[in-house]
Amino acid sequence: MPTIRVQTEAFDAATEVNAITAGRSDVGAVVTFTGLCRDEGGTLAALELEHYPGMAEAEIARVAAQAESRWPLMGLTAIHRFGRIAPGEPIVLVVTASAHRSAAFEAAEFLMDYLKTRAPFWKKEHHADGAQGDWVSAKDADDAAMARWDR
Amino acid sequence: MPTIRVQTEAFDAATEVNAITAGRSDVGAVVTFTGLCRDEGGTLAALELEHYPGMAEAEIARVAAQAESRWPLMGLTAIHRFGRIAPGEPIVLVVTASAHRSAAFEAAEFLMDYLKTRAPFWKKEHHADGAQGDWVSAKDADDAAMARWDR
Amino acid sequence: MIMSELNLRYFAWVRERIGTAQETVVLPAGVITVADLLAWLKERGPEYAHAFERAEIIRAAIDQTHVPHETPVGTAREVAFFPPMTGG
Amino acid sequence: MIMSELNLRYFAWVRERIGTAQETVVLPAGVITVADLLAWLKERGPEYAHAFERAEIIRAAIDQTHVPHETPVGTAREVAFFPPMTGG
Repeated sequence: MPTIRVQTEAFDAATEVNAITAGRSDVGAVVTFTGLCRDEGGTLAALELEHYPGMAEAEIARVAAQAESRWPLMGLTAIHRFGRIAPGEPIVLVVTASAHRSAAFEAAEFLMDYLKTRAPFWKKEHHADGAQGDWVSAKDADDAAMARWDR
Repeated sequence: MPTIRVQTEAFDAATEVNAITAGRSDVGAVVTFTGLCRDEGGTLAALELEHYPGMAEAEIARVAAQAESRWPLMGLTAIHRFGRIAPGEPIVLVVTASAHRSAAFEAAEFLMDYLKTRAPFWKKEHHADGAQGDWVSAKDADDAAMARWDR
Repeated sequence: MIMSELNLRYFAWVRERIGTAQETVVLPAGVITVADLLAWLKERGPEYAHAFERAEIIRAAIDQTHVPHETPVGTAREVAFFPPMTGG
Repeated sequence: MIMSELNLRYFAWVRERIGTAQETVVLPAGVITVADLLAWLKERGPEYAHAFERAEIIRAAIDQTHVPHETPVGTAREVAFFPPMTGG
Protein backbone atom coordinates (compact mmCIF):
# COMPACT_ATOMS: atom_id res chain seq x y z
CA MET A 1 0.00 0.00 0.00
CA PRO A 2 1.43 3.37 -0.93
CA THR A 3 1.78 6.10 1.68
CA ILE A 4 0.13 9.31 0.48
CA ARG A 5 -0.10 12.52 2.45
CA VAL A 6 -1.14 16.09 1.67
CA GLN A 7 -0.10 18.35 4.52
CA THR A 8 1.17 21.77 5.57
CA GLU A 9 4.02 20.46 7.72
CA ALA A 10 7.49 19.72 6.41
CA PHE A 11 8.50 16.08 5.95
CA ASP A 12 11.62 14.07 6.60
CA ALA A 13 12.86 11.93 3.73
CA ALA A 14 14.95 9.68 5.99
CA THR A 15 11.91 8.84 8.12
CA GLU A 16 9.90 7.94 5.04
CA VAL A 17 12.68 5.79 3.58
CA ASN A 18 13.09 4.01 6.90
CA ALA A 19 9.36 3.29 7.07
CA ILE A 20 9.71 1.41 3.78
CA THR A 21 13.00 -0.43 4.33
CA ALA A 22 13.10 -1.13 8.09
CA GLY A 23 13.03 -4.81 8.98
CA ARG A 24 13.33 -6.12 5.44
CA SER A 25 16.31 -7.06 3.31
CA ASP A 26 14.79 -7.70 -0.10
CA VAL A 27 14.93 -4.06 -1.22
CA GLY A 28 17.85 -3.39 -3.54
CA ALA A 29 17.17 0.17 -4.64
CA VAL A 30 15.60 3.23 -3.05
CA VAL A 31 15.11 6.48 -4.96
CA THR A 32 13.97 9.69 -3.31
CA PHE A 33 12.96 12.86 -5.09
CA THR A 34 12.59 16.09 -3.14
CA GLY A 35 11.20 19.17 -4.85
CA LEU A 36 12.16 22.43 -3.18
CA CYS A 37 10.99 26.04 -3.42
CA ARG A 38 13.60 28.10 -5.34
CA ASP A 39 14.19 31.76 -4.60
CA GLU A 40 14.24 32.73 -8.31
CA GLY A 41 17.35 34.85 -7.94
CA GLY A 42 16.19 36.44 -4.70
CA THR A 43 12.94 37.84 -6.10
CA LEU A 44 10.67 35.31 -4.41
CA ALA A 45 9.51 35.66 -0.80
CA ALA A 46 7.39 32.52 -0.80
CA LEU A 47 5.13 30.28 -2.83
CA GLU A 48 1.51 29.85 -1.79
CA LEU A 49 0.36 26.33 -2.62
CA GLU A 50 -3.39 25.97 -3.13
CA HIS A 51 -4.91 22.52 -3.48
CA TYR A 52 -8.25 20.79 -3.94
CA PRO A 53 -8.71 18.90 -0.66
CA GLY A 54 -9.87 15.36 -1.19
CA MET A 55 -9.17 15.33 -4.92
CA ALA A 56 -5.46 15.98 -4.30
CA GLU A 57 -5.15 12.82 -2.20
CA ALA A 58 -7.39 10.85 -4.56
CA GLU A 59 -5.43 11.88 -7.65
CA ILE A 60 -2.07 11.05 -6.06
CA ALA A 61 -3.51 7.68 -5.03
CA ARG A 62 -4.59 7.02 -8.63
CA VAL A 63 -1.13 7.89 -9.91
CA ALA A 64 0.49 5.73 -7.23
CA ALA A 65 -1.73 2.77 -8.16
CA GLN A 66 -0.69 3.19 -11.80
CA ALA A 67 2.99 3.20 -10.78
CA GLU A 68 2.49 0.06 -8.70
CA SER A 69 0.86 -1.71 -11.63
CA ARG A 70 3.65 -0.70 -14.01
CA TRP A 71 6.71 -1.48 -11.86
CA PRO A 72 7.43 -4.14 -9.24
CA LEU A 73 7.65 -1.77 -6.29
CA MET A 74 8.27 -2.71 -2.67
CA GLY A 75 7.37 0.70 -1.35
CA LEU A 76 5.99 4.00 -2.59
CA THR A 77 5.53 7.24 -0.67
CA ALA A 78 4.27 10.56 -2.01
CA ILE A 79 3.90 13.63 0.19
CA HIS A 80 2.81 17.03 -1.12
CA ARG A 81 2.66 20.15 1.01
CA PHE A 82 0.26 23.07 0.70
CA GLY A 83 0.15 26.56 2.21
CA ARG A 84 2.94 29.11 2.32
CA ILE A 85 6.39 27.69 1.56
CA ALA A 86 9.59 29.74 1.74
CA PRO A 87 12.59 29.40 -0.62
CA GLY A 88 14.78 26.48 0.38
CA GLU A 89 11.88 24.57 1.93
CA PRO A 90 10.69 21.25 0.52
CA ILE A 91 7.37 21.04 -1.35
CA VAL A 92 7.10 17.46 -2.51
CA LEU A 93 8.67 14.10 -1.70
CA VAL A 94 8.49 10.86 -3.65
CA VAL A 95 10.15 7.67 -2.43
CA THR A 96 10.22 4.45 -4.45
CA ALA A 97 11.75 1.12 -3.49
CA SER A 98 12.30 -1.96 -5.61
CA ALA A 99 14.61 -4.93 -6.01
CA HIS A 100 16.34 -3.21 -8.93
CA ARG A 101 17.33 0.34 -9.70
CA SER A 102 15.59 0.84 -13.05
CA ALA A 103 12.13 0.24 -11.55
CA ALA A 104 12.81 2.57 -8.64
CA PHE A 105 14.13 5.34 -10.91
CA GLU A 106 11.40 5.05 -13.53
CA ALA A 107 8.57 4.90 -11.00
CA ALA A 108 9.88 8.00 -9.21
CA GLU A 109 10.14 9.96 -12.47
CA PHE A 110 6.69 8.79 -13.56
CA LEU A 111 5.19 9.87 -10.23
CA MET A 112 6.77 13.29 -10.43
CA ASP A 113 5.72 13.85 -14.05
CA TYR A 114 2.15 12.90 -13.15
CA LEU A 115 2.07 14.88 -9.93
CA LYS A 116 3.23 17.96 -11.84
CA THR A 117 0.50 17.75 -14.45
CA ARG A 118 -2.45 15.94 -12.82
CA ALA A 119 -2.44 16.55 -9.06
CA PRO A 120 -4.70 19.54 -8.27
CA PHE A 121 -2.18 21.98 -6.82
CA TRP A 122 -1.52 25.54 -7.91
CA LYS A 123 1.39 27.81 -7.03
CA LYS A 124 1.11 31.55 -6.50
CA GLU A 125 4.22 33.69 -6.13
CA HIS A 126 4.73 36.23 -3.37
CA HIS A 127 7.50 38.65 -4.33
CA ALA A 128 10.32 39.67 -2.04
CA ASP A 129 9.38 43.35 -2.55
CA GLY A 130 5.97 42.67 -0.99
CA ALA A 131 4.08 42.76 -4.27
CA GLN A 132 1.47 40.13 -4.97
CA GLY A 133 2.86 37.86 -7.66
CA ASP A 134 1.32 35.84 -10.43
CA TRP A 135 0.07 32.31 -10.50
CA VAL A 136 2.80 30.07 -11.86
CA SER A 137 2.02 28.98 -15.42
CA ALA A 138 1.93 25.34 -16.38
CA LYS A 139 4.88 24.38 -18.55
CA ASP A 140 4.60 22.62 -21.90
CA ALA A 141 7.77 20.75 -20.91
CA ASP A 142 5.88 19.14 -18.03
CA ASP A 143 3.10 17.97 -20.35
CA ALA A 144 5.73 16.57 -22.70
CA ALA A 145 7.44 14.81 -19.79
CA MET A 146 4.16 13.17 -18.85
CA ALA A 147 3.31 12.21 -22.41
CA ARG A 148 6.42 10.05 -22.75
CA TRP A 149 4.88 7.52 -20.32
CA ASP A 150 2.08 6.83 -22.82
CA ARG A 151 4.50 5.09 -25.14
CA MET B 1 33.06 20.06 -6.74
CA PRO B 2 31.56 16.62 -6.34
CA THR B 3 31.90 14.72 -3.07
CA ILE B 4 33.34 11.25 -3.68
CA ARG B 5 34.10 8.70 -1.00
CA VAL B 6 35.06 5.03 -0.98
CA GLN B 7 34.75 3.68 2.53
CA THR B 8 33.86 0.72 4.75
CA GLU B 9 31.53 2.65 7.05
CA ALA B 10 27.84 3.14 6.41
CA PHE B 11 26.64 6.53 5.19
CA ASP B 12 23.69 8.74 5.95
CA ALA B 13 21.75 10.04 2.96
CA ALA B 14 20.16 12.90 4.93
CA THR B 15 23.58 14.19 6.01
CA GLU B 16 24.82 14.15 2.42
CA VAL B 17 21.71 15.90 1.09
CA ASN B 18 22.00 18.54 3.80
CA ALA B 19 25.65 19.15 2.90
CA ILE B 20 24.49 20.07 -0.60
CA THR B 21 21.37 22.09 0.15
CA ALA B 22 22.11 23.80 3.49
CA GLY B 23 22.26 27.59 3.28
CA ARG B 24 21.11 27.88 -0.31
CA SER B 25 17.69 28.29 -1.88
CA ASP B 26 18.39 27.91 -5.60
CA VAL B 27 18.11 24.11 -5.61
CA GLY B 28 14.76 22.92 -6.94
CA ALA B 29 15.30 19.17 -7.13
CA VAL B 30 17.27 16.62 -5.15
CA VAL B 31 17.43 12.96 -6.15
CA THR B 32 19.00 10.28 -3.98
CA PHE B 33 19.69 6.72 -5.00
CA THR B 34 20.59 4.15 -2.37
CA GLY B 35 21.67 0.67 -3.43
CA LEU B 36 21.21 -1.98 -0.76
CA CYS B 37 22.41 -5.54 -0.26
CA ARG B 38 19.51 -7.95 -0.91
CA ASP B 39 19.22 -11.26 0.93
CA GLU B 40 18.34 -13.21 -2.24
CA GLY B 41 15.46 -15.03 -0.61
CA GLY B 42 17.37 -15.71 2.58
CA THR B 43 20.28 -17.55 0.91
CA LEU B 44 22.79 -14.73 1.29
CA ALA B 45 24.75 -14.13 4.51
CA ALA B 46 26.71 -11.17 3.16
CA LEU B 47 28.38 -9.64 0.13
CA GLU B 48 32.12 -9.07 0.16
CA LEU B 49 32.93 -5.96 -1.85
CA GLU B 50 36.45 -5.86 -3.25
CA HIS B 51 37.75 -2.70 -4.88
CA TYR B 52 40.83 -1.27 -6.55
CA PRO B 53 41.98 1.43 -4.12
CA GLY B 54 42.87 4.65 -5.85
CA MET B 55 41.34 3.67 -9.17
CA ALA B 56 37.89 3.34 -7.57
CA GLU B 57 37.96 6.97 -6.40
CA ALA B 58 39.54 8.14 -9.67
CA GLU B 59 36.97 6.36 -11.83
CA ILE B 60 34.03 7.70 -9.81
CA ALA B 61 35.57 11.18 -10.10
CA ARG B 62 35.79 10.79 -13.89
CA VAL B 63 32.14 9.71 -14.07
CA ALA B 64 31.12 12.59 -11.79
CA ALA B 65 32.97 15.09 -13.98
CA GLN B 66 31.14 13.73 -17.02
CA ALA B 67 27.80 14.12 -15.25
CA GLU B 68 28.65 17.69 -14.29
CA SER B 69 29.52 18.54 -17.87
CA ARG B 70 26.29 16.99 -19.19
CA TRP B 71 23.78 18.42 -16.70
CA PRO B 72 23.57 21.74 -14.83
CA LEU B 73 24.11 20.29 -11.36
CA MET B 74 24.30 22.20 -8.09
CA GLY B 75 25.58 19.26 -6.13
CA LEU B 76 26.76 15.71 -6.68
CA THR B 77 27.75 13.11 -4.10
CA ALA B 78 28.77 9.50 -4.72
CA ILE B 79 29.73 7.15 -1.91
CA HIS B 80 30.60 3.48 -2.44
CA ARG B 81 31.34 1.07 0.39
CA PHE B 82 33.68 -1.90 0.35
CA GLY B 83 34.25 -4.84 2.69
CA ARG B 84 31.64 -7.18 4.12
CA ILE B 85 28.07 -5.92 3.81
CA ALA B 86 25.06 -7.73 5.27
CA PRO B 87 21.60 -7.94 3.66
CA GLY B 88 19.59 -4.78 4.28
CA GLU B 89 22.71 -2.63 4.54
CA PRO B 90 23.44 0.14 2.05
CA ILE B 91 26.23 -0.28 -0.51
CA VAL B 92 26.13 2.82 -2.64
CA LEU B 93 24.68 6.33 -2.47
CA VAL B 94 24.30 8.89 -5.21
CA VAL B 95 22.86 12.35 -4.58
CA THR B 96 22.23 14.89 -7.34
CA ALA B 97 20.87 18.41 -7.02
CA SER B 98 19.74 20.80 -9.73
CA ALA B 99 17.31 23.62 -10.40
CA HIS B 100 15.02 21.21 -12.26
CA ARG B 101 13.99 17.63 -11.77
CA SER B 102 14.95 16.16 -15.16
CA ALA B 103 18.63 17.05 -14.71
CA ALA B 104 18.71 15.62 -11.19
CA PHE B 105 16.99 12.38 -12.26
CA GLU B 106 19.05 11.86 -15.40
CA ALA B 107 22.37 12.59 -13.72
CA ALA B 108 21.60 10.15 -10.90
CA GLU B 109 20.68 7.40 -13.34
CA PHE B 110 23.74 8.10 -15.46
CA LEU B 111 26.00 7.94 -12.39
CA MET B 112 24.52 4.64 -11.27
CA ASP B 113 24.75 3.07 -14.74
CA TYR B 114 28.39 4.11 -14.99
CA LEU B 115 29.26 3.09 -11.44
CA LYS B 116 27.78 -0.36 -12.11
CA THR B 117 29.83 -0.95 -15.22
CA ARG B 118 33.02 1.13 -14.86
CA ALA B 119 33.89 1.58 -11.19
CA PRO B 120 36.36 -1.14 -10.13
CA PHE B 121 34.32 -3.00 -7.52
CA TRP B 122 33.53 -6.72 -7.42
CA LYS B 123 30.98 -8.54 -5.32
CA LYS B 124 31.49 -11.99 -3.85
CA GLU B 125 28.62 -13.85 -2.21
CA HIS B 126 28.82 -15.51 1.18
CA HIS B 127 26.00 -18.00 1.57
CA ALA B 128 23.79 -18.27 4.63
CA ASP B 129 24.71 -21.98 4.93
CA GLY B 130 28.36 -21.02 5.44
CA ALA B 131 29.46 -22.05 1.96
CA GLN B 132 31.76 -19.80 0.00
CA GLY B 133 29.72 -18.31 -2.80
CA ASP B 134 30.54 -17.19 -6.30
CA TRP B 135 31.62 -13.86 -7.61
CA VAL B 136 28.59 -12.00 -8.88
CA SER B 137 28.50 -11.97 -12.68
CA ALA B 138 28.26 -8.74 -14.62
CA LYS B 139 24.85 -8.30 -16.23
CA ASP B 140 24.29 -7.55 -19.89
CA ALA B 141 21.38 -5.38 -18.76
CA ASP B 142 23.83 -3.10 -16.96
CA ASP B 143 25.96 -2.70 -20.08
CA ALA B 144 22.82 -1.93 -22.06
CA ALA B 145 21.77 0.64 -19.44
CA MET B 146 25.12 2.35 -19.76
CA ALA B 147 25.09 2.27 -23.55
CA ARG B 148 21.92 4.36 -23.76
CA TRP B 149 23.92 7.40 -22.53
CA ASP B 150 26.04 7.30 -25.72
CA ARG B 151 23.10 8.44 -27.80
CA MET C 1 -38.13 15.74 -13.45
CA ILE C 2 -36.34 16.96 -10.33
CA MET C 3 -34.20 20.09 -10.53
CA SER C 4 -30.88 18.85 -9.18
CA GLU C 5 -28.56 21.05 -7.17
CA LEU C 6 -24.93 21.11 -8.15
CA ASN C 7 -22.00 22.21 -6.05
CA LEU C 8 -19.45 24.24 -8.03
CA ARG C 9 -15.88 24.77 -6.86
CA TYR C 10 -13.25 27.10 -8.25
CA PHE C 11 -9.51 27.14 -7.63
CA ALA C 12 -6.48 29.40 -8.13
CA TRP C 13 -7.07 32.28 -10.56
CA VAL C 14 -10.46 30.92 -11.58
CA ARG C 15 -11.49 31.33 -7.94
CA GLU C 16 -9.91 34.78 -7.71
CA ARG C 17 -11.59 36.07 -10.87
CA ILE C 18 -15.05 34.78 -9.93
CA GLY C 19 -14.60 35.98 -6.38
CA THR C 20 -15.85 32.85 -4.66
CA ALA C 21 -14.45 29.39 -3.97
CA GLN C 22 -17.75 27.55 -3.95
CA GLU C 23 -21.41 27.97 -4.84
CA THR C 24 -24.50 25.88 -5.41
CA VAL C 25 -26.51 26.18 -8.60
CA VAL C 26 -29.57 24.53 -10.07
CA LEU C 27 -28.73 23.21 -13.51
CA PRO C 28 -31.01 24.71 -16.17
CA ALA C 29 -32.47 22.54 -18.88
CA GLY C 30 -30.16 22.24 -21.87
CA VAL C 31 -26.96 22.06 -19.84
CA ILE C 32 -25.80 18.52 -20.58
CA THR C 33 -22.02 18.55 -20.71
CA VAL C 34 -19.23 20.29 -18.84
CA ALA C 35 -18.80 22.51 -21.91
CA ASP C 36 -22.48 23.49 -21.72
CA LEU C 37 -22.01 24.31 -18.04
CA LEU C 38 -18.99 26.49 -18.80
CA ALA C 39 -20.89 28.33 -21.55
CA TRP C 40 -23.84 28.91 -19.21
CA LEU C 41 -21.56 30.16 -16.41
CA LYS C 42 -19.85 32.62 -18.78
CA GLU C 43 -23.19 34.38 -19.23
CA ARG C 44 -23.67 34.92 -15.50
CA GLY C 45 -21.58 38.08 -15.29
CA PRO C 46 -18.32 39.78 -16.23
CA GLU C 47 -16.37 38.00 -13.47
CA TYR C 48 -17.39 34.62 -14.91
CA ALA C 49 -16.72 35.81 -18.45
CA HIS C 50 -13.24 36.86 -17.31
CA ALA C 51 -12.56 33.59 -15.49
CA PHE C 52 -13.64 31.48 -18.45
CA GLU C 53 -12.61 33.77 -21.33
CA ARG C 54 -10.32 31.02 -22.62
CA ALA C 55 -12.58 28.10 -21.81
CA GLU C 56 -10.34 25.67 -23.71
CA ILE C 57 -7.56 25.92 -21.11
CA ILE C 58 -9.88 25.46 -18.12
CA ARG C 59 -9.64 22.04 -16.47
CA ALA C 60 -12.70 20.37 -15.03
CA ALA C 61 -13.31 17.65 -12.46
CA ILE C 62 -16.56 15.86 -11.75
CA ASP C 63 -16.77 14.50 -8.22
CA GLN C 64 -13.00 14.93 -7.85
CA THR C 65 -11.99 13.14 -11.06
CA HIS C 66 -10.51 14.89 -14.09
CA VAL C 67 -12.89 14.93 -17.06
CA PRO C 68 -12.81 16.34 -20.60
CA HIS C 69 -15.25 19.13 -21.42
CA GLU C 70 -17.50 16.88 -23.50
CA THR C 71 -18.34 14.75 -20.45
CA PRO C 72 -22.03 14.83 -19.42
CA VAL C 73 -22.53 16.39 -16.00
CA GLY C 74 -25.10 13.67 -15.31
CA THR C 75 -25.85 13.17 -11.66
CA ALA C 76 -22.66 14.83 -10.41
CA ARG C 77 -22.74 16.30 -6.93
CA GLU C 78 -19.69 18.50 -7.46
CA VAL C 79 -18.05 20.05 -10.51
CA ALA C 80 -14.76 21.94 -10.14
CA PHE C 81 -13.09 24.35 -12.55
CA PHE C 82 -9.45 25.34 -12.32
CA PRO C 83 -6.35 26.33 -14.35
CA PRO C 84 -3.76 23.78 -15.47
CA MET C 85 -2.10 22.32 -12.36
CA THR C 86 1.32 23.51 -11.23
CA GLY C 87 2.11 21.28 -8.28
CA GLY C 88 5.15 19.14 -7.71
CA MET D 1 67.64 -0.04 -23.48
CA ILE D 2 66.62 -0.24 -19.83
CA MET D 3 64.57 -3.24 -18.69
CA SER D 4 61.58 -1.56 -17.07
CA GLU D 5 59.86 -3.03 -14.08
CA LEU D 6 56.11 -3.25 -14.17
CA ASN D 7 53.78 -3.65 -11.24
CA LEU D 8 50.91 -6.06 -11.95
CA ARG D 9 47.72 -6.13 -9.90
CA TYR D 10 44.92 -8.67 -9.95
CA PHE D 11 41.42 -8.41 -8.52
CA ALA D 12 38.45 -10.63 -7.68
CA TRP D 13 38.53 -14.09 -9.31
CA VAL D 14 41.56 -13.18 -11.40
CA ARG D 15 43.41 -12.60 -8.12
CA GLU D 16 42.02 -15.79 -6.59
CA ARG D 17 42.98 -17.96 -9.57
CA ILE D 18 46.51 -16.57 -9.82
CA GLY D 19 46.93 -16.74 -6.06
CA THR D 20 48.42 -13.29 -5.61
CA ALA D 21 47.13 -9.72 -5.61
CA GLN D 22 50.29 -8.06 -6.85
CA GLU D 23 53.66 -8.84 -8.38
CA THR D 24 56.47 -7.07 -10.19
CA VAL D 25 57.70 -8.30 -13.55
CA VAL D 26 60.31 -7.23 -16.07
CA LEU D 27 58.66 -6.89 -19.44
CA PRO D 28 60.30 -9.14 -22.03
CA ALA D 29 61.04 -7.84 -25.49
CA GLY D 30 58.14 -8.29 -27.83
CA VAL D 31 55.46 -7.45 -25.28
CA ILE D 32 54.05 -4.22 -26.68
CA THR D 33 50.33 -4.17 -25.95
CA VAL D 34 48.09 -5.22 -23.08
CA ALA D 35 47.04 -8.19 -25.25
CA ASP D 36 50.72 -9.21 -25.62
CA LEU D 37 51.12 -8.96 -21.86
CA LEU D 38 48.08 -11.17 -21.29
CA ALA D 39 49.37 -13.75 -23.78
CA TRP D 40 52.77 -13.75 -22.10
CA LEU D 41 51.24 -14.10 -18.62
CA LYS D 42 49.10 -17.06 -19.76
CA GLU D 43 52.33 -18.98 -20.45
CA ARG D 44 53.64 -18.49 -16.92
CA GLY D 45 51.76 -21.41 -15.40
CA PRO D 46 48.43 -23.19 -15.08
CA GLU D 47 47.11 -20.66 -12.53
CA TYR D 48 47.66 -17.85 -15.05
CA ALA D 49 46.24 -19.94 -17.87
CA HIS D 50 43.15 -20.54 -15.74
CA ALA D 51 42.78 -16.86 -14.77
CA PHE D 52 43.11 -15.69 -18.36
CA GLU D 53 41.51 -18.63 -20.19
CA ARG D 54 38.90 -16.28 -21.62
CA ALA D 55 41.20 -13.34 -22.18
CA GLU D 56 38.53 -11.46 -24.12
CA ILE D 57 36.41 -10.91 -21.01
CA ILE D 58 39.32 -9.70 -18.86
CA ARG D 59 39.34 -5.95 -18.21
CA ALA D 60 42.61 -4.05 -18.03
CA ALA D 61 43.70 -0.75 -16.51
CA ILE D 62 46.97 1.07 -17.08
CA ASP D 63 47.93 3.33 -14.20
CA GLN D 64 44.36 3.13 -12.89
CA THR D 65 42.60 4.02 -16.13
CA HIS D 66 40.51 1.55 -18.15
CA VAL D 67 42.16 0.60 -21.46
CA PRO D 68 41.32 -1.71 -24.36
CA HIS D 69 43.60 -4.71 -24.93
CA GLU D 70 45.25 -3.19 -27.98
CA THR D 71 46.70 -0.33 -25.92
CA PRO D 72 50.53 -0.24 -25.76
CA VAL D 73 51.84 -0.83 -22.27
CA GLY D 74 54.40 1.90 -22.94
CA THR D 75 55.96 3.36 -19.82
CA ALA D 76 53.18 2.22 -17.50
CA ARG D 77 54.10 1.75 -13.86
CA GLU D 78 51.07 -0.40 -13.06
CA VAL D 79 48.84 -2.68 -15.10
CA ALA D 80 45.79 -4.28 -13.49
CA PHE D 81 43.67 -7.20 -14.69
CA PHE D 82 40.22 -7.98 -13.40
CA PRO D 83 36.80 -9.39 -14.31
CA PRO D 84 33.94 -7.16 -15.46
CA MET D 85 33.00 -4.87 -12.60
CA THR D 86 29.97 -5.57 -10.44
CA GLY D 87 29.81 -2.58 -8.12
CA GLY D 88 26.92 -0.27 -7.49
